[in-house]
Amino acid sequence: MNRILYSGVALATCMMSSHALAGQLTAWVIDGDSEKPYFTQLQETFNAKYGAEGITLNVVPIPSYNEAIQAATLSGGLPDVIMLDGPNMASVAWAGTIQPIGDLLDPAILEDLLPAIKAQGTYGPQEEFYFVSPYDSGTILWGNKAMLEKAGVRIPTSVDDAWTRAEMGEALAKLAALPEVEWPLDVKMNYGAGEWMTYGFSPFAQSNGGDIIDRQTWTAEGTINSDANVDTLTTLQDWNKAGYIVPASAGDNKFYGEKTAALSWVGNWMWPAHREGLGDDLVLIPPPAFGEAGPISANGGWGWAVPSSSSNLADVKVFLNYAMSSEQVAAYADTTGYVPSRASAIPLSKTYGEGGAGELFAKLAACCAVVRPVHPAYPVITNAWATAVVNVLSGDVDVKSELDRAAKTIDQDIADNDGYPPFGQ
Amino acid sequence: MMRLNRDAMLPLLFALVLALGVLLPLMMMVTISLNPNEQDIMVSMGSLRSFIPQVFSLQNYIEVWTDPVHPFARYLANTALITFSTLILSIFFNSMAAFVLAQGTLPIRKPVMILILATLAVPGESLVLPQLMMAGWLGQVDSYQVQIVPGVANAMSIFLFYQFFSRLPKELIEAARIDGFSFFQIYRHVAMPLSKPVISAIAVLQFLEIWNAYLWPVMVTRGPEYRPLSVAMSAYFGTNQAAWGNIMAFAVSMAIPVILFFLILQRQFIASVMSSGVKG
Amino acid sequence: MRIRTKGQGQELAMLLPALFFIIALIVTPFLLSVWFSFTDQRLVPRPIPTKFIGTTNYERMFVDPLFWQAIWNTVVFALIVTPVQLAMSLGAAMVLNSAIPFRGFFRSIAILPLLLPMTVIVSIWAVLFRIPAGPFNAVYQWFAGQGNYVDFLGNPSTAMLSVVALSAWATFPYQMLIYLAGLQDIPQDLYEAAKLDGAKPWQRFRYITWPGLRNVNIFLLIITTVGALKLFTQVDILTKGGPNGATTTIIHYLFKQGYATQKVGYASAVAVFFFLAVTAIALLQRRFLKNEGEA
Amino acid sequence: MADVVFSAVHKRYGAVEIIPGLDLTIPEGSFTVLVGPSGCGKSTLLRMIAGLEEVSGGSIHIGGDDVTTSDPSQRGIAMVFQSYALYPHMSVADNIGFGLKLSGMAKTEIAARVADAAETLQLTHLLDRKPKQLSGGQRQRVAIGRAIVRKPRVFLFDEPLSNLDAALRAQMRVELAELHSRIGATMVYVTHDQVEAMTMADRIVVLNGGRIEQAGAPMELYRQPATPFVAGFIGSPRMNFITGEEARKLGGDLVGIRPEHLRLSENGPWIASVRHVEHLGAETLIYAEAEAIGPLTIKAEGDVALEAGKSIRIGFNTTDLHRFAGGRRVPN
Repeated sequence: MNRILYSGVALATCMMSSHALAGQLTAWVIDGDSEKPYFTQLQETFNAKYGAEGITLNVVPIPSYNEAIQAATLSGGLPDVIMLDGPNMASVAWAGTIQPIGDLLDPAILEDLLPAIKAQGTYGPQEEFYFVSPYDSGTILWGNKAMLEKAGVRIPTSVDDAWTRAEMGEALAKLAALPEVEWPLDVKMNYGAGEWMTYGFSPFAQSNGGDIIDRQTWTAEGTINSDANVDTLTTLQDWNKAGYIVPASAGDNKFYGEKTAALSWVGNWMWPAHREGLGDDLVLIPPPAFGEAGPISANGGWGWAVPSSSSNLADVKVFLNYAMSSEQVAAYADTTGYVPSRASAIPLSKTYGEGGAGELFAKLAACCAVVRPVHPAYPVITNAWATAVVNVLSGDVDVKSELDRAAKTIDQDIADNDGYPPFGQ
Repeated sequence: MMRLNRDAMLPLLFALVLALGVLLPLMMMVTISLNPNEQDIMVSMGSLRSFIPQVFSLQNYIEVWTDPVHPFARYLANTALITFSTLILSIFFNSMAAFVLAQGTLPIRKPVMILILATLAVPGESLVLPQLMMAGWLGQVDSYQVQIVPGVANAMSIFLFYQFFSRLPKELIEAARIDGFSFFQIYRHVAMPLSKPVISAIAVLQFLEIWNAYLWPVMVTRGPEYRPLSVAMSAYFGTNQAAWGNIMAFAVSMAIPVILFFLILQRQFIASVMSSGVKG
Repeated sequence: MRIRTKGQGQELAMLLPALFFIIALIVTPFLLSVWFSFTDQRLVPRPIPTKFIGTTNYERMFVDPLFWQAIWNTVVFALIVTPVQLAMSLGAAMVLNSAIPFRGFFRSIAILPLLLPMTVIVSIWAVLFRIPAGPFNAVYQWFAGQGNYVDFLGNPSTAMLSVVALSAWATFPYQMLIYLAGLQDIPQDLYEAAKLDGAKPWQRFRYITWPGLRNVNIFLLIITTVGALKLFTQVDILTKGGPNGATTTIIHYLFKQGYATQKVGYASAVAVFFFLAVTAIALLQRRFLKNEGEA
Repeated sequence: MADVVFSAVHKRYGAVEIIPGLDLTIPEGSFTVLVGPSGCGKSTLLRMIAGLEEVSGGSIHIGGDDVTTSDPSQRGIAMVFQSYALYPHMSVADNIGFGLKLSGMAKTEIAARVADAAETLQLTHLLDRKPKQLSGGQRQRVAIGRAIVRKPRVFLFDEPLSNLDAALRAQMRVELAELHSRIGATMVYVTHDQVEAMTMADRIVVLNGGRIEQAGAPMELYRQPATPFVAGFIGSPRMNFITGEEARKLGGDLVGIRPEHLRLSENGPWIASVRHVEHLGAETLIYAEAEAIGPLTIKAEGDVALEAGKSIRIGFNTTDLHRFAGGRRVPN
C-alpha cells in the first residue's frame, strides 16, 4: 500500500515541470537499485530541515541517465542540480553546460575532501572546481575463500603483499583446475564496452607503468599504445584464451550467484550482492601488482554538478553543502558500499572506519588510486580504450593494432577540436 | 473430432512445429515472469522448468507496475497517447493528401508524387541525427510532440492511400460531383467510408511501428515524463544486475495491449498486412 | 484551366499539411545531413566554431577499417537473413494455407512475434542464448555432452548467425502474411488442372506456386533486403556491435559515431553513403528482376 | 426550355483533337441517343454536358443558360453511369437522397421525393438495403432513382444497360422508354449498340471520329443513311456493300443493300454459292459468295432449306439500293 502511495507521489512529481520555482530545487540522480534508498533519505531529511525555510528538494531518479542528460542539454531543459559521472565532467564543463561550484561549497568541506576526489572535480588550466562527489570508489579482487583455500592459493591481506602478475596467473591456473570452477575470474565483461572497461582495466595498465593518455602533452600516441600497455593487455588476453575469464554472455552472477567463479574484479557497488551471496566465504584481496608501480585501484564516481542554466544559486548552495555534509557523505557510503569522500566522514562510516570490513578500500583510496584523465576529450578516450579492451578480451586480435587504432582515434579527435582550448595551448 | 485425411497430416505436423517454435520462447517469457525467485530463475534457465510455470506469483508484475522510479502507468499512458495521436493525425493528413494526389486536378500533383516516391527511398534511420538537432534548435526535445510529429510525416502511408484512392471507380467520384459534393466532401463522404480496409492496414502497421519504437524515443526523452514503454523496458538492461523476473513481467505487460489490439482487429489485420504491398 | 479555382484551393489546403510534414521532417533533415557531412558538426554545442571541412569525413570514413567491417557485416546479415527469412515465411505460409484443422488458430499464433516489441524479443532471446546453460545450450549439450557449450553471442563466428536467427523469428510473420495473400491469389483451378495432368506436389510448387508468386517474391525480396540493411535495434541491445565488431552494422556504426561520440558531421557522411547504397541496391534489384521477368 | 445546344465545341487532350468543332442541338423533351463505335467521342460529348469533362473551345447551353464552365451539380442534369456508381456504404434510400441532402433540402421533402421515386421504380421494399445486396437490375433502378429525385432538366445515360444480361436489357429498354414518356424530360443516352438506339430513341446522332455523321429519326437513318458509315452502322445484320465495277454499273462508287432486301430468286441477276446457313426459325441468314461481287448476306423469311455449297441466284429491287459517291449519299 505504501509502495503504491509512494509511486503515486513520484508520478505526480514527475509530471511537474522540472523548471525551478524559487525555493524549489530539482535534482536529477542516477537510477540505481543500490542508491535508491539513499536518495529517498536525502529528499526526506533535506525537506524536513529546510522546508520551514521555504526550500524544498525534489530528487528525480532518471533511467538511461546519459541519454537523458544529452537530450536535456539539447533542449535546454536541465534542472538545478544534476549528477555526472566524474570523468565526464571535463567534457561537460568545456561545452559550457555546467558552472564552477568552488564558491558555493563551504571551504571547510573543500579542505576535507580526499585528494583524489578533489582532483577529479578540478578542471582545466585555471584549476576551477566544477564537480563534487560524495563518495569515492575502488576496485578490488573479491575472492571465494573456500575455493582459494581448496586450490592452495595464498590470500594477500594488504597492499604490500599483493599478488604479482605471475602469482595471479598461477592462482588462476590452480583455481581453473577445481571441478566446481567454470571460469575462475569474473571481470564483468557483461558490462559491455562502456566506462567499466576504463575504470576497471586502466589500473592494470597504470600498475605496469602505462596510461591511457599522456597527461602533460595530452596526446595518446606513444602512451595508450605503449609497449607496457601491449604487455598488460596481452596477459589479459592470454588469460582469456586459457579460459580463465567469464565471457560476456555468461551473465553477472557467476561469482556471487552460481559460484562457479572464484575471483571477481569489480568495484564497491557489488558489495551488497557479494556479501549476500558468499557470506563468510567472501574475502577482499588487494589489486594485483601488474608491474613496477604496484597495486593500483580505480577511483572516482558520480557526483553533483550545477548546470550553467541554473540561476537559483542561493538555494543550490544550501543543497550542495547539505549533500556534502559529513553525515550525508557517510550515509551515502553506508547505503551503497562506497568509500566516503570526506576524510572526516570515514570514521563515521561503519564499514570504512578503523577495523571495518572495508578498511582495505579506504586504504587503497588513500594510497593507490589514480584519477581518470580530467580532459574534455575523455568520452572519446574512454570509448577508444574500452573498444580496444573488449576486442582484446573477446578474441584473438592483435593487441598492438587495437591500441594503435585507439591512439589514432583519440589524437584525431583532439586535433579536430583544436586541442580543446584552453588545453593544449 | 474432425477426420484427418492423409494429405493434411504433414502440413499439420509442420504447423505444430511452427506453433511450438513461436510459443516456446513466449512460454518461457510468461514462466519467468511468474517466478518471484531470481535465484530459482537463474538455476532453472535451460531446463524444462523455464518453459512450464511452476509457481504463479504476480509479485514481479506488482513490482513492475508499482515501481516508483519506473512508473509503468505513466509509461503506458505516454505510449498510448503518442501512438494514438500519431495514428489519428497520420491517417487524417496523409489520406487527405493522397486523395488530392490520386483524384485531384492540381498541376503540382506530379512533382509532389515524385517527391513522395523519392522520400520512400530515404532510410528513416539515416535521418534521426539531423532530426534530433532540429528538435534541439526548436526547443522541442523531451515532449510528446517530438515523438508524434515525425510519425505523421509518412511517405509510405501517403503512398498506400494513394494506391487505394487511385483505384476507386472513377464513376463513383463523378456521380458524387453531379450530386453536388465538393472535393473535400467526396473525400470525407465517399472515399474515406470506402477506405476502411486500407485505413486499418495502415493503422495496424503504424501502430506496431510506433508502439515498439525504440531509437527515436531513447534520443529525445530524458525521463518518465514523456518516455514510452519500449525505452523504459530497455532501462532494465542498464542496471548491472538484470532482474529477469521483472524484465519478463514488464515484457508481458507491454505485449498484452498489443495482443488485445490485435485480437480485436485480427481479421482486418491479417487482411490488411496481406494487402499492404503486393497488389500495388 | 479557368474552372474550379475554388476546388483547387480546397485541394491545396488538403495537400499542404502532409506535404509540409514531408518537407520539414524528411526532406530538410536529409539536406541537412548532406550539408553536415562536409562539416565537423557536433551534436551538442561546443565552444569552438563548426567548420566546413570538405570531403574529410568521407576520406576518413573510407579508410576506417571499422566502417568496412560494418558494411561487410551488414551485407553478410542481409545476404543470410533474406533467403532464410523468405524461405521460413513461404514455408509457414504454405502450411497455413493448406487445409489443416484449426487453421485460424495456427495463423494467430504464427503472427505473435510480429506483435512483440523488439526490446521484448531481445530479452527473451538473451535468455535463450545464455551460457553455459541456456535453453539452446541445453539442447546442444544433449548432443555434445555435458560441459560443452557454444557462446552464441560471445563468439565472433556465431554472433551474427545468432542475430540472424533472432531477426528471422522476430519478423517472419510479416512476410508470411504477404505470401499467404500471394498464395490465395493463385487460381485454384490451376492446381486442379495440374493434378489432372498428374503433377506431383513438388512439381505443382515448381510450376504453379513459384511462378505465381513472382510479384510477391520481387516485392518481398526488396523490402526484406532493405529492412535487413537497417539492422540496429537487436544488435544495439543484444551485442552492442560486439564481439570484436562482429555484429557492428552500418546503422550501429552511424549511431556510435553520431550519438555516442557526437560526431554528427562524420555520421552524416555515413548516412549519405548509406542512403546512396540502399537506393542503388533497391534500383539494381528492381532492374535485375524486371529484366529477368522479360526474358 | 431544356434543349442542349453545342456551339463549335472542341475537345483536345494535349495535341490530340478528340472533337474538332461540333454543333448540335438536342431538342427539349427528346430521347436522343448518341451512338457510334468506341472512341468516337460520344461519351466525351455526354460528359461535357454533365460538366465532368472540360471544353477546350466553344460553348454548351442547357435551356438557354450557358453552362460551359458551370459545376456539374449546377447544370440541372442527372447522370446514370454504366457501373451505376452507387455509394457502396450507403443504403438505397441514402443513395437516392444524398444529393438532395447536400443541396440543403428539408428532410421531409427529401423523404417524400425518395418515396416517390422508389414507388415509380418499384424499389420501396429495398430502401434499407445496401447496394451489395441488390441484383444488377435493382442497382440500375436505384441509379435511375438517384437521377429522378433531382428533377433534372436533362437526364444523361452512359451505356446504362451494358452490364445487364440480354433479357433484363430488353426489359429495361421498355421501362426507360416508358419513363421518358411519363416525365417527358430531355434524355441523352449514349450507347454503342445500334439496337438500343433504334428501339428507344426518337432521335439518333451517329458519331464517328468526333464528327456527326448523321442526326435524325431512327427510321430516317435506316431508310436514308447519309454516309456509308451510317449505312453500315444502322441495321442488323450489317448492310452488304458492293464496290468497283459492279458498283459503278449500279450507279455509285459504293452501293449498299440491306440483307433483308435481297431475295432468292430463280431469275435474279447475281449468281452465288452458299457458304453457310443460319436457321433462326422465323428467318434464315444465308452467307454466300457472289461471282464478281464478293460476300453477301441474305435474310430470308421463314425456314429455307439450303445447304452449303449449293448455287443460288439472288434478286433485289433497285429502289432498295443505297448509292454513295464521294462518301455521301446519291439521291435515288
